[in-house]
Amino acid sequence: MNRRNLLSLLGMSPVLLAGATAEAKTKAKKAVASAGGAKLEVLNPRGMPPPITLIPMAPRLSSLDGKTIFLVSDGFPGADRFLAEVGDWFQKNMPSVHTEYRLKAGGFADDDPKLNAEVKAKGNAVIMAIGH
Amino acid sequence: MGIPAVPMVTIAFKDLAKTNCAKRGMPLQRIAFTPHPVWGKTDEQMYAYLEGNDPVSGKNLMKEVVDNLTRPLTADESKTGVVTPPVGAPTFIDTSDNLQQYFLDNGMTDFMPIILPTQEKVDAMLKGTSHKPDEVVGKMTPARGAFPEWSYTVKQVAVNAVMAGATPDYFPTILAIASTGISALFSSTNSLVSAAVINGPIRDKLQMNYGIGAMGPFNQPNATIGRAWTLISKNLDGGGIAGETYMGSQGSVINYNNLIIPENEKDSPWTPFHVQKGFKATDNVISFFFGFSISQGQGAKGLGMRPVPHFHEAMSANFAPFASLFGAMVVCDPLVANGLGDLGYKTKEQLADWLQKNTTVTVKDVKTMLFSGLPRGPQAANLTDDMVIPKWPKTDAFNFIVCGGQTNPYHQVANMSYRLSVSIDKWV
Amino acid sequence: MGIPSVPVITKAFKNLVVLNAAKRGMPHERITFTPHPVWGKTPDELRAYVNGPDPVSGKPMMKEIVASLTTPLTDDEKKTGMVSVSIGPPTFTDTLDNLQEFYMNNGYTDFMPIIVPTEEKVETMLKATSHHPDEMVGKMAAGAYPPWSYNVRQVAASAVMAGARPEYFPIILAIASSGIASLFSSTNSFAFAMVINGPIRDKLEFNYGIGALGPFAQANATIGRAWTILSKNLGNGGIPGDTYLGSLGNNLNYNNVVIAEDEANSPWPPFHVQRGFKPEENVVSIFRGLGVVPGQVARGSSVNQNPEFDHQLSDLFSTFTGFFGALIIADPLVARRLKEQGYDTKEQLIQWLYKNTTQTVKDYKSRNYAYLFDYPRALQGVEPYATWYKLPDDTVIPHFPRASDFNIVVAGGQTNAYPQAGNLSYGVSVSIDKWM
Amino acid sequence: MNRRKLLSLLGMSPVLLTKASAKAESLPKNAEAESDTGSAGGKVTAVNPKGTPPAIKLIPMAPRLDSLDGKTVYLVDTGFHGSDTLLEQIQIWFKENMPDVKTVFRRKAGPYAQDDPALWKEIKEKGNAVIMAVGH
Repeated sequence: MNRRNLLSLLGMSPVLLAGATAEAKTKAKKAVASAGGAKLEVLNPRGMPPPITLIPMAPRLSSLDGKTIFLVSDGFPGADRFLAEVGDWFQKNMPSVHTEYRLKAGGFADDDPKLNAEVKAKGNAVIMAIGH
Repeated sequence: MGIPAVPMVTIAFKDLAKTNCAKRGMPLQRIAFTPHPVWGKTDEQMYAYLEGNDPVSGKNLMKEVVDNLTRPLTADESKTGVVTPPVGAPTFIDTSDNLQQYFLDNGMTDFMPIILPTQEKVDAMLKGTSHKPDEVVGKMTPARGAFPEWSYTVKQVAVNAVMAGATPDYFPTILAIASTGISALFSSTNSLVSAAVINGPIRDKLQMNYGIGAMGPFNQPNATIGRAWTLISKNLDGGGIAGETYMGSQGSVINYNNLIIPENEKDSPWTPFHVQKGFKATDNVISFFFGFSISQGQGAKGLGMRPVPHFHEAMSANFAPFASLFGAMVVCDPLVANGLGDLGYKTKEQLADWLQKNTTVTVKDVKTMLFSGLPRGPQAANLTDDMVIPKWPKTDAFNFIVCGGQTNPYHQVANMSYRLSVSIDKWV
Repeated sequence: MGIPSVPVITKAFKNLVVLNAAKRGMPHERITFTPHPVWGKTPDELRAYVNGPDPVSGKPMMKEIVASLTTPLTDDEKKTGMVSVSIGPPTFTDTLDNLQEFYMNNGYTDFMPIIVPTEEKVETMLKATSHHPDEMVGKMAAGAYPPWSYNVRQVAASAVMAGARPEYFPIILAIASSGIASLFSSTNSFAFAMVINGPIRDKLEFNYGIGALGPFAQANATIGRAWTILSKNLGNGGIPGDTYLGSLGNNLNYNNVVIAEDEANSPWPPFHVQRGFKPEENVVSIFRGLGVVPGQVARGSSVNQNPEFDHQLSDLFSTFTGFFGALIIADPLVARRLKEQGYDTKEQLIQWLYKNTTQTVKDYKSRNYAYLFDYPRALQGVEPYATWYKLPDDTVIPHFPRASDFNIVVAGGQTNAYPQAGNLSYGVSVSIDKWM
Repeated sequence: MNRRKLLSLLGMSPVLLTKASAKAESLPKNAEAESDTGSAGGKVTAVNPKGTPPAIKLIPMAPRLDSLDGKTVYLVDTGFHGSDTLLEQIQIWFKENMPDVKTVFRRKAGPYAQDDPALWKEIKEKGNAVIMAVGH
C-alpha cells in the first residue's frame, strides 16, 4: 500500500495534511443505493480520534563528517546486533563519523527522557532500529 | 528533540510505521526500511542488508540513511498546525443489504453479519442505562503509548452493542468494558487474547451460561457481549486494522468473541472472584485478564491418577510451557473445585500457595524462554544454571474461576494476567 | 441381545441418555441413575451411592435395578414400528427483526446476528454451485447418534445465515460433505480446524497474513462460522445437555480455526500436495482435537540466542495429549528459519519431533486419556499401547504414538518469528473443486 | 426436565410414539407475526435451515426375568473413570443382599463407543441379565 492510500485509510488526505487545516472533511461516501428493499438510516459506530499536532522535522545536518550518531535500540530481539553492524558500516565507509550504541530503557512504546537528554547533549543525529 | 533522526524499520512494519508517524504528527517522516527479520540472522546476513537496497524505495540503504540525515527539509516537512482525522458521516442511508456490505467493506465489523444500528435500535439500547447518550465513557488505544487514544460516548458504545446483537439489558456490562479502555485487539506481534470474568446476580438476570459449554456458542449474552468487545475495539479506537493497528503475526480465533467467563458461584466451594477483589457478593462486577491464550487441561499428566485425580498436579504440569511474563488463570469446572476441596484445598489461596511452590523451572531453562524472567535484586548474583526456582515469584500470579456444567472434572489453563475489576452496577 | 439389561448412568447425563435411547428406538428404556460424579470418589462414597436412592426417581437404587430386570414389559415397551422426527415447516414468514429472533430462539444460530435466509438469498447462494439443490450432500452426527442427512439447498441456508458470499459456497459444501460436525458431543470441549489450500485462497481473498487466525477477513470468518451453524442445523449438534456435553465449552467453536496456508512464502510443499493433490487443486483438510496454543512462550528462543523452533515446539508438546496429534502452524519466518537449520522437508522436522518428544511410562500412565482411550485398546492388543502398558515405569517412550501424528502448515504475517501449535489430529482432505 | 418434555424437544410427541405412526407432526409453529415495530418493515419468507433427521425404528425391550434368583448378572464397565469401583460396590451389594445372584465383572474392550462383540457373545451364552455403568 502506498503512503497516500494509507493516509486516506486513516482519514488524512494528503491535501488535508498539506493545508494543515483543523477542519475535518466528511470523507466517507454515502453507500450507493441499489435494487431491492427499503432504505434505512443507520449510525456511524466510530469513536472520536484526538486531533493531531503536526511536528516539524528537526533540521538536517549539512554533512555527517566528524559528527556523533547515536544508534538506539528499541529492545526487540536482534536490534542490538543489527545496530552493531550499522556501527561497523560507518567505521568502514565513513570513518570520521563517531557512533554510540544505546538501548532505550523501558517498554518499546515508552519514552526514555534520560537517553533523550544525553543524545541532545552529546549527539548530532540518531538512527533508531525498530522491528526484529 | 531537535536533532535529526532516522528510524530504520524492518519492512514487516512498513504500514504501521508510516501511519503511526502520521498519527503522531509527522506524516512525511523519512524512514529507511530493512528486510525482515533481523532476529535469527547472522552478522554477515545483517551486514548484507546494509550494503543492499531499502526494499521500499529501492535505494542503497545506508546511502539513504545518510541522505535522510543531511538532505535539507522541504516546506511540507517543516509544517506545523493541527489536524483532526475525520471518521465519516454521522449516519449512512441505504438498503439493509447494501449497508451490511458497506459496514463490512469499511472495516467497521468483524466480517460477520451485524444488526444494523438504526436510530430506533440505538435508542432502545440507550434505555438500558441511566447514563446520558453524550457522556464520555472512556479512552481506548490499540496499544498504550504506541497509538493515540480515542474517546467515545455512551451513544457510540450503544451503536456497537446493537451491531454485535446485544439486547439493552446487556448494555451496562458492555459500557463497563468500554469504560476500562482495554482493547480486545491489542497491537503486538504476539497474538494476544483477552478474557472477562463476570460475577454477581446479573449472571442469572441475563441468563448467562456458566454451565455446559460455558465458553462456547450456546448463549446470547456470552456470545454478543464478547463480540461487542471486539467491535468497540475496532470502532472506538481505530484498532484491529491488520498491518497498521493490529500486528499479531498469526492472530487468534479467540479475538472473535473473547473469553467470557461468568463464574458458577452457586456450585463453587470457594469465594467468588469479585469478593476476593473486595466487592460485595451482591455487586455485579466484570474482571479483566490478558495474555497468551487458553488451553484444555485434560491432556496433562496427573489427571488420570487412580482412584482420585490429582488436579493440582495436572494444573502445575499444564503450566510447563507458560511464560512468567503473564500469570496463570485456571478455569475449574465445579467438579474440579469440589474435588480439590476434598483433597484439602479449602480456599483458592491454599491452592495458589501449593502451585506457586511446586511449579518450578531451572535457571537454564528460563534463559531460553523469551517471555520469562529471572529473579532480580540481591539474589540475582547467586543464580546458577542448574538451580530450580519457582516459575512465578508470588502467589498473586495465580487466579481461579469456577465455571462449567459438571459433565466432567476438567479444567482449562490460561497464560493470562489479571488486570482490573470494574463495577457493572455503575453503568446500569 | 435379547437379554434384559439396565444402564446405570450418572445424573449429569440424564437428558443425553433419555434422548439418545429414544433416538435409537427405545423411548421407554429403563434407566437407573446414580449421583454424579463417580470419578474421584472413594469406594465408601460409592457404596453410599449404591445403598442410596436413584436421584431422579427417588427409589432405592438397587431395588430399582432388580425391578427393571424383572418387572414384565408394558405394551409400550414392546412396541415396534417406525417414527419420523419433525423439523417443522419448510419456510417461515415474518418481519426480518422477528425472524432474526425466531431463528435464535429455535437454536438455529450461534446466538449472533445472521443474514436471514430468504428464498432469494438462498437462490443466489445455490447459483454458485453446479450441483442440484436436491442433491444429497452427506450425513452428519455430532457424536454417537443416528446421523442426519441434508441436501445442497439445506447447506445453502446455513451458508447464507453465516454471512458467506456465494463464491464461498463450494468450500462450505465440501466441509458439509465430510460429515464432520464442528460441535462434538463429548464432555471434552473439542475444537476443530480446517486448512485451505490451492488458488482459491487468493481468489476468495483469504487472509493468511497478519492476524491469519483472527477476525480480519470475510472468507475466514464466515466459512469458519458456517461450519458451526451447519453442524447445529444439519447434524443436530450443539444442543447443550443433549448433543453437546463439553463441560467448560470452547471459544474456538464460534468460528473454528480456519488456516489458509501461505503457500507462496513457505519453503516446503503445501499441505494438500503432501496428501496427494495437485498444487492447482483446491482442497480443504479437516483437523480435530483440543485447541491451539502460541509457541513463543516455550523453551528454545531467548532474546540473546537464535531461536531453536524445533526444541521450542517439542517443549510445547509436553502438555498435549498423545491421543490427538500436533498440528504446527508455522509463520513463514519460522518455516524459513527451520529450513536454514537443515530441515529441508516437513518430513525431516516431523521425524526429529517424533524422536525427541518423549515421556516416561509413569507420566504416560498418569494421563487421563491414556486410561480412557489407550488402556482399552491395550486390552485388545492394539500397538503401541499394549507394549507401553507392559514397560517399566521409568522407560522413556515417544509422546505421540506415530510420526504421522504430526502435521505442519505455514501461515502468518511475518511480523514475528512465532509458531502456534494445535493439539489436533488430521481427519480428512476434501476437494473443493468437486463442489464448484 | 421430564421425559415427555425431552421427547417433544426431539420432535417426538408421546402421542406419536404410542401410535407408532410414521407421519410427522409439524411441531414448531411458524414464527408469529407480532407487532410490526421492526425497522425492517414488511414481512419476508425465510427457509428452514434444518437437515433431515433419520426415521427412528422402535426396538422392543428384551423380555424381563421373573426373578434374579440363581441367575448370572454381568456387570459391564464401559471404561469411564470410577465405573469399575461403582460396579464393585454393586457386586458387594448383591453378595450381601441377594446372595443367590451370581455376578461377573467385565471391562468392555475398545473405546467406549465401540462394540465388543466377543463380550456380547459371552454374555448371551452365559448371562441372564446385564448392568452397564456409563458416566463418570
